[in-house]
Amino acid sequence: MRYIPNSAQERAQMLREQGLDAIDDLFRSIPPHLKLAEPLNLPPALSETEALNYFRSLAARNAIRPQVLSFLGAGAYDHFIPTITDALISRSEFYTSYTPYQPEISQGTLQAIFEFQTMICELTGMEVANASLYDGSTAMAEAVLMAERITHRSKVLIAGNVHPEYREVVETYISPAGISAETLITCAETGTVLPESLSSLSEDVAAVVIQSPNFFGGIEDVQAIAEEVHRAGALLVVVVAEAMSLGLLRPPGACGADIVCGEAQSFGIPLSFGGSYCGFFATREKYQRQIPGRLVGLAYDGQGRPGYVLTLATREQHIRREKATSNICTNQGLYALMATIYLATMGRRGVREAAEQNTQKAHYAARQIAALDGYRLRFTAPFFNEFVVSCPKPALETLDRLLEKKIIGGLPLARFFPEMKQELLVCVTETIPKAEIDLLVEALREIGEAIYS
Amino acid sequence: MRYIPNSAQERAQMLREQGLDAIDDLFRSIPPHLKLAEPLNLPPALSETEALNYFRSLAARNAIRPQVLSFLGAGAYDHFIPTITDALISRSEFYTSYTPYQPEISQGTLQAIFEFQTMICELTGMEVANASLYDGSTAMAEAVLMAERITHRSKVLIAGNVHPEYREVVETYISPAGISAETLITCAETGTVLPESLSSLSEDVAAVVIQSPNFFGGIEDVQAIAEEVHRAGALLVVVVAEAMSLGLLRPPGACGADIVCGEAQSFGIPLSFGGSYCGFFATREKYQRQIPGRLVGLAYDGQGRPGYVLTLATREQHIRREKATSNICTNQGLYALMATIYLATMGRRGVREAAEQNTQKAHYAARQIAALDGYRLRFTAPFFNEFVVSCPKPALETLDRLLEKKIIGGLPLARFFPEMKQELLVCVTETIPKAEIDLLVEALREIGEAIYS
Amino acid sequence: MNRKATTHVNQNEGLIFERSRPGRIGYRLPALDVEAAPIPELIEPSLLRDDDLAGLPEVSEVDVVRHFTRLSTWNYAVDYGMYPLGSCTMKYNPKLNERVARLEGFAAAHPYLPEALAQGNLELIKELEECLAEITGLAAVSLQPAAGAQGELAGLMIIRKCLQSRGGPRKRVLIPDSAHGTNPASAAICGYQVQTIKSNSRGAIDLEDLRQTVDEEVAALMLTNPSTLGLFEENIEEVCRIIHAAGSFVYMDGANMNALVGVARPGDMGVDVIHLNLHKTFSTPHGGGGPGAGPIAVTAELEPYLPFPRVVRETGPQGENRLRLDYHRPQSIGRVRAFYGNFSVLVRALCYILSLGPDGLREATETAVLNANYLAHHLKSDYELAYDSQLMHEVILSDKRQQRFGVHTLDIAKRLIDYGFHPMTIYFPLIVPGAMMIEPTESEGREELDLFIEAMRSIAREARERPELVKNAPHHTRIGRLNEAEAARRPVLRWKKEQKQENQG
Amino acid sequence: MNRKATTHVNQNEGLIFERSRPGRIGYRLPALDVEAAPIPELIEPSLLRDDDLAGLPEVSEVDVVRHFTRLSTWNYAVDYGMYPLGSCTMKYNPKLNERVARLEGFAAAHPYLPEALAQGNLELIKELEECLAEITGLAAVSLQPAAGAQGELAGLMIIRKCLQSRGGPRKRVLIPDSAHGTNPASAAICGYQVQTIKSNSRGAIDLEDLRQTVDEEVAALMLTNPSTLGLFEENIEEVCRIIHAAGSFVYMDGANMNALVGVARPGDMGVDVIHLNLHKTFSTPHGGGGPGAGPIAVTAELEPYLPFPRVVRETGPQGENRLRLDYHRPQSIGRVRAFYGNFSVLVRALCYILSLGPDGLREATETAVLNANYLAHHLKSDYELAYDSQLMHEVILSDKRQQRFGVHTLDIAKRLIDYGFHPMTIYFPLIVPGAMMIEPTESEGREELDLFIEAMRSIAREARERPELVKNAPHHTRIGRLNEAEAARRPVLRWKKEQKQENQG
Ligand SMILES: Cc1ncc(COP(=O)(O)O)c(C=O)c1O
Ligand SMILES: Cc1ncc(COP(=O)(O)O)c(C=O)c1O
Repeated sequence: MRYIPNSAQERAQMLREQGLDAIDDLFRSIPPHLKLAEPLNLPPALSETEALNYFRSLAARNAIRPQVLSFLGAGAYDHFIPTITDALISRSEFYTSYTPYQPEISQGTLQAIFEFQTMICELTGMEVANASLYDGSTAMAEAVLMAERITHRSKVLIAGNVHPEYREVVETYISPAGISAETLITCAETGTVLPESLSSLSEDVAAVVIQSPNFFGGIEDVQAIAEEVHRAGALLVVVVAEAMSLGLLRPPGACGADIVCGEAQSFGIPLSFGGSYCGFFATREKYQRQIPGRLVGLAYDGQGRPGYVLTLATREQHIRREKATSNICTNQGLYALMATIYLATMGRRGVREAAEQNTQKAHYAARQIAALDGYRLRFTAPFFNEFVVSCPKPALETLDRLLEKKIIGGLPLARFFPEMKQELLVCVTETIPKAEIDLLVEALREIGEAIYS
Repeated sequence: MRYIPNSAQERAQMLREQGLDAIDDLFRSIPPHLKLAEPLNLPPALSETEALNYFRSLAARNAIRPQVLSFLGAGAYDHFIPTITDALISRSEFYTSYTPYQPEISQGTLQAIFEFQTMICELTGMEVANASLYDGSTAMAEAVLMAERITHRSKVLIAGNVHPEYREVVETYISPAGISAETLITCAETGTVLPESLSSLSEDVAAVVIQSPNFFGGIEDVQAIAEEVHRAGALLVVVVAEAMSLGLLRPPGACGADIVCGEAQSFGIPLSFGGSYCGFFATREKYQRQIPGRLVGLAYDGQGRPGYVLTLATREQHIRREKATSNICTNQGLYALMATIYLATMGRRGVREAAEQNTQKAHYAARQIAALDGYRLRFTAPFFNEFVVSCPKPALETLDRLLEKKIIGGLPLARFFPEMKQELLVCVTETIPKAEIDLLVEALREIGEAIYS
Repeated sequence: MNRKATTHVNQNEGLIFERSRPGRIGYRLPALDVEAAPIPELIEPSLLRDDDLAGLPEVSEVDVVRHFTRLSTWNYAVDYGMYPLGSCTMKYNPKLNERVARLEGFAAAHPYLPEALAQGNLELIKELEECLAEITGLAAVSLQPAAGAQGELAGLMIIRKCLQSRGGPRKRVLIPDSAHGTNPASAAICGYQVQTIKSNSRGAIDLEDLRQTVDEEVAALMLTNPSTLGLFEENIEEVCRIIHAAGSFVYMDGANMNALVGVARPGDMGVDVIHLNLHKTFSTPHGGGGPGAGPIAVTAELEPYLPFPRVVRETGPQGENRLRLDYHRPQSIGRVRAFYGNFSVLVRALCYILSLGPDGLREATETAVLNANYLAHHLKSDYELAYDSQLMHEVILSDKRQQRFGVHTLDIAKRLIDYGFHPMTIYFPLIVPGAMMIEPTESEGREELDLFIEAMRSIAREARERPELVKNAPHHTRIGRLNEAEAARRPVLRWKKEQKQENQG
Repeated sequence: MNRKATTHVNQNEGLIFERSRPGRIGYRLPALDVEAAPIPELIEPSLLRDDDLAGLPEVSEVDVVRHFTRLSTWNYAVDYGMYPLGSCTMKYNPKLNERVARLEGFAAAHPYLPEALAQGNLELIKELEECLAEITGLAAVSLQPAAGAQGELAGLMIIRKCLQSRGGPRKRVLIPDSAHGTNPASAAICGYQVQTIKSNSRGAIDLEDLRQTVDEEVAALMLTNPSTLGLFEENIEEVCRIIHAAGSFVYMDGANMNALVGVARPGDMGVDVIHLNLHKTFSTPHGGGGPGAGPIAVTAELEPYLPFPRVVRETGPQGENRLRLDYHRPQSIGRVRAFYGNFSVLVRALCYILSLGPDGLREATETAVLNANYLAHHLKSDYELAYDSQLMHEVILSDKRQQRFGVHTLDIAKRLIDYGFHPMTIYFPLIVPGAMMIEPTESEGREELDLFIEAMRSIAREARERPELVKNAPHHTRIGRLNEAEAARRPVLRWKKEQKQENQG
């Protein structure tokens, strides 16, 4: 096999040197009857050409642009990705190396993570950030667990407009830990959390978890919410599923959030059907020893030369075992690097410009759609690049009609909110030209008119 | 502009330091009226996304598999290319470096070229090979010029079955040099050079140039030809346009060739519409100081550590100027590296297996086609992976009909040989599955029958 | 300098923030093509950031390329040479997998594509599940877990959920003292007390001891097989019998499956749940710390508890085969992450499995085990073997013989760097004092193994003759040993404008 | 070690042939799917090779990846830092160009595709020709030449052919003593005697001298502008007038066009033929020695002589715009290579031009010239400036002041390596003794330029204070200065089984 250097001859020779005659002698500690009598029942090996053709045929069975136009968002966003991102993460030194346990020959990875931590702090307005977590949903779960460790309280309040899949993940994580989650009802009109609704928080609440922009695209009044939450001695966890919004919106850290976590996919990471992505996690310095996951810090060698190392390891499973702040080990290193490269390339002005284009295009689309007979914006809160449209026809039907025109109009909210039969979650990023927005609007108009005519 | 680090501010600052106030001051040596008054009349700058989309749209206007099946060869061959080839030449250290003038920081490139030279020697059966030339056609031209330098004779005989475009290039190169080229008539039946035809070579012939496999795919009897040529004191130049054949055929060097040159495109280099490719050039050690182009040799440093350097530079233009063996400077370095990686990856067994598959598939196709009513093989000589088919209908018409079935049936020879109206040059490489060959055969049958019915 | 490596000039590079200069630009977006309204009219100013993102750098594309290319040259990599981290299975990452994972149809597919428009991805997921079920000998597989540790957590939750349905989740999880830290950590998150069980002198589970310890409060035994000592648990069947007899489950940490694939199957041994590390056994790149993927395979009994959604095959109205996502899984533990897993990793793993086929997979396993035994055979004369039993895919040595010269495992590891190798895993497993855990994998050819042996022997000699040389290693890297203790005492976890990271020498 | 660079561990690696082991395999082809006949029945055995290709290596894919990855780490690269080779224009090679050139539609297109099925490629060629015509201010462009030198040859052949049609090819070509070696070499191949003309004290062409030299046997003047001295030929118009008056032509070597693009056009100056180096001015990678591309641009008068085939626009039967290849060019010099040129290079160059646009191209030129002047400004205090005139894109220094310490240009160049830079071009142009030709290009930011200045100054100091340090440089590379003289005396140009390249120390 071409991935195995030693030839059959060499292997035989190496066996002989050890005084063995058959490979099987090496497996003598496995009870004979447990050994496979015949080969695994898998397809025979494919040549490189055959494998490539097979995967091409699979890939061809997924619809992507230009075959379809898509207005899907809802936690996974189609943003511009600079070509250099892939060129740089394709350096063997980055993608074929392990977690940087040996700093003297891992400074490339370590320094890049240190830069990632810094950028996340800058974007979120927090003081410390870790090296990454699996994704936005698990980052939120880790935030809840950390809040419990800090407050020793066992209840969390999660806004009803947080990404439904994120909430499902938290449910899974906390149930064994004996933490209970309650849903914080949001305003039917604005679609956002009303600070007032938090005025009488009970004393056993460890944390209130909100998402901004929320699942419906609406921007929360984090500042006001933070005040209420802190009054009750609870922590405020702000989740950011669309990190691009940080380029434009007031950083949660500046609004009083105690933990800001979320998904960095928007920063140069391909959609790839939902993964791999990159969870980020930031908090206050005073909580740094409670942070889950890897942390990289500055260090010096004997001659006073600066370098970087994995640090505060006493939080981690390999040292603390069952007392660790988390069980995470392998995280999303290479994807944190992608995000770092993206943020460096776009930089101060690029992230801002991209964020503004998202807002402008989404609002243009919203204006056009809202102007159509029978369509309206479901919520009134200000939004970033996503908004909910109430359609004259059931959303599913509307989407089917759009699909006939090779347009994926958005996400039918009934999927998560059965009562929202008519509602469609529409996302417009900077990658969608005006012409495509106009196609969507025109198609919706036709579908709408079909009813009244 | 993102490719220019210094910002406008920095540039202004740097100007000031030099006591200048305007960029224009730097161009004061250009007469004012020669300076462009307004910007170049070119399209405004494209963003990365726009550029990518534009080139995608251009690329989409070329027909490649799977849109069409192709049996084109004739000097450019579709062979399997291992994925690692592109991964490795994409290392910045290889593709963003210059010709290795400074050996201490260019050993990677130098050692790879040394390996390339060795592999070319092994494949051709020669003693020395250079670091590459532009392509097969210019390699052939350089061979003719070298033969003239060595023999001081001014006539070359070029077989009529050498790639027509190669012959055109030689004509261009030699006319100013006062070398005259004559065409060596080949056998109408075998399509090859008859050794007898060389029995009475005149004394003023510097070299006889043959191609094997020749343009019609036929394999020449190099050995017998070499004897005749040497008897007249001329040199034998053997051109190899389909280098894959070297995996199976007797190396020209072992048959007495004095210069073996050709095109290495078959070794891992994409078709890319005819370039960039990689010319190779090999000869006898006694002629090494007459070789055109770069040569890499072994050297040692003060501590006796081995390394590689560009050597025998006294042959080259930068030292010898008008007396140089060639004017070549930049050659095809990265593509020689591609070929080296390909040959290392396929190795002894892979090159052999690929070459055999070409022969087997081409002969299978030839058998099937020859068995069809009205079709026959034009020439009787043994062939490698290309052969000439005489069609019952004019080749151009046949090709048009095939194209309706999304098949590019081969090259119409009338393009270069007006008398060969019915002839089609068909190439079958290892990349063509049996099913596709059968499609071609079936389509030809239908077209053929259409006549008789 | 030595046969494996020497030193060469290497570029310095500061932090990207230090490269930043006002006005530099690294990108170009298409011009905005819709009529723009002033942002404050779209979103209240109070909700907008007012720091102008000053904290992000301003650099050109050239700056970014130079910066990260230079950084990369400071790393060691599998593509450089042997990377013998024990238990990490640092095998070759095929370039074909990288190419395939980048196909637009995969990379640009949105997770919420209508199922009919994502059949290729669903097929890929289902096919990989089926391959892994066959490889592990278990009934069903979920690809959702993002890494091994999350696989452990999901697996334990499944056990917990099942036990609950039988009356109660129980209290304890048994974990051998040789286990990886994620095992106890995962058990704790899953709400279990961890009871450590001692390995016997042969590094195996003591059956008697196990019988004593197991009771009806034990939810599961978490077993790594082969263990982190590189040993196959010879009594695996009896162990499973004992555990099952008590109504509890056997969870197998499959991080070391590179020693078993194609040779033996955990399912056949009695294991109930196992996680696999695709970024180990199945060649997907470690990426300097992820992403990985930690699929779990379970018995038929536990299948209903797997995370949702599940990809299921069905026949459509026209009798065509198609796949869909099944969200209606009443007994499921729920989700462990959003969407369907680290899909881009899954693509690579399937490409690996299909490229090797049954024979290739077995050949890889056999060669990995052969290479490890080859190392043990040639190193035991100079280093203390932790256990002199039949080894599988890795060998554990200790610094016992070197200690008397004041040379410790850490020193030996650092000195290996000067010899052009990445060090082995050190001080793990915890039960072996000064452990050096070496896993060559099948990706190492004989010469590389011989160079490693030569280096280790040479270091053993140096330890005797020039201990200081070893204790102060590495000597050939761009920086020396970093003071990690100090770094943890006063952590600096981010760059700040004020504080320039200056040479303190 | 110094601000720019230090040393770091670096892998050794022998020749690929030394890695070879019988039985190792690095590839897998699909199984042969046609009925196979014994090869000797298809081709006479006498025509088949009988050495079983023993000379090619047998290695695994892992071996190949490790081998070439290690080799790569021994190279310096533009992506590492400043690469100040004068006259080589080592600018940043945009990754976008690399990506675009790899699009299947380009990479997999056969050169003999029916024209109707290759419209994208023909359009690309035509569009690049039009861009370059606009940039040079000339009437027509051919993209066929594979590199600058071939452009020179093609250009001279065109002049020769045109002169022939006017009665005779003439005998001599005038070439300034500062010209690149390819100029005289190309002229010689084109059948001309080379007459060298002296540059005057200001590095320019002496008009009087030129008037004397020009006669009706002079076919052309080959002029590099800006010259290899980095100076713009101020009397360019008068020079052209003198040449034209004698009925001969002005050939311009456009290798230094990075100093003019968007600022001034050779066509407007009176130039008749020019070649461009796309691998210099237009950012296509040098690839460690190619491929390049050397398009030529000519006046309307010379257009008929351009190499064939020509891509021409036409309107099809349905009035649609389309392109075709025109082979019927009776006056053409013929072909200079097979097919249509280094197409994969052309794709990159067009992507570069379209990405920069008119403003970006001018900005690049201005910045390149600014950077060169910035270097000259800061280096002239320590090094002798060859000419103190207004510089364009590069600066030429000499070792005049260092010689008295026994330190020469070669030593300074080698010492630069220790400082983390690739050396400049040395000992060229020939008319400047101990020339150091430095071209920073627009791709260098100010800090990198400052580091270079710092390094050069530090070397000047070392030359005075510790000359031996400089004379024995480099000290920080994996090997020291190699004995090139000895290598040329007994050339070893290939590996042989017998001869292992052993350390001779
Ligand atoms: C034995 C063992 N178990 C579990 C893990 C955890 O796997 P992951 O890092 O993918 O979370 C590892 C990896 O380090 C391991 O070696
Ligand atoms: C001034 C000058 N002319 C001509 C050439 C030759 O160009 P090429 O190397 O592309 O053949 C060069 C390149 O080195 C050059 O610098």
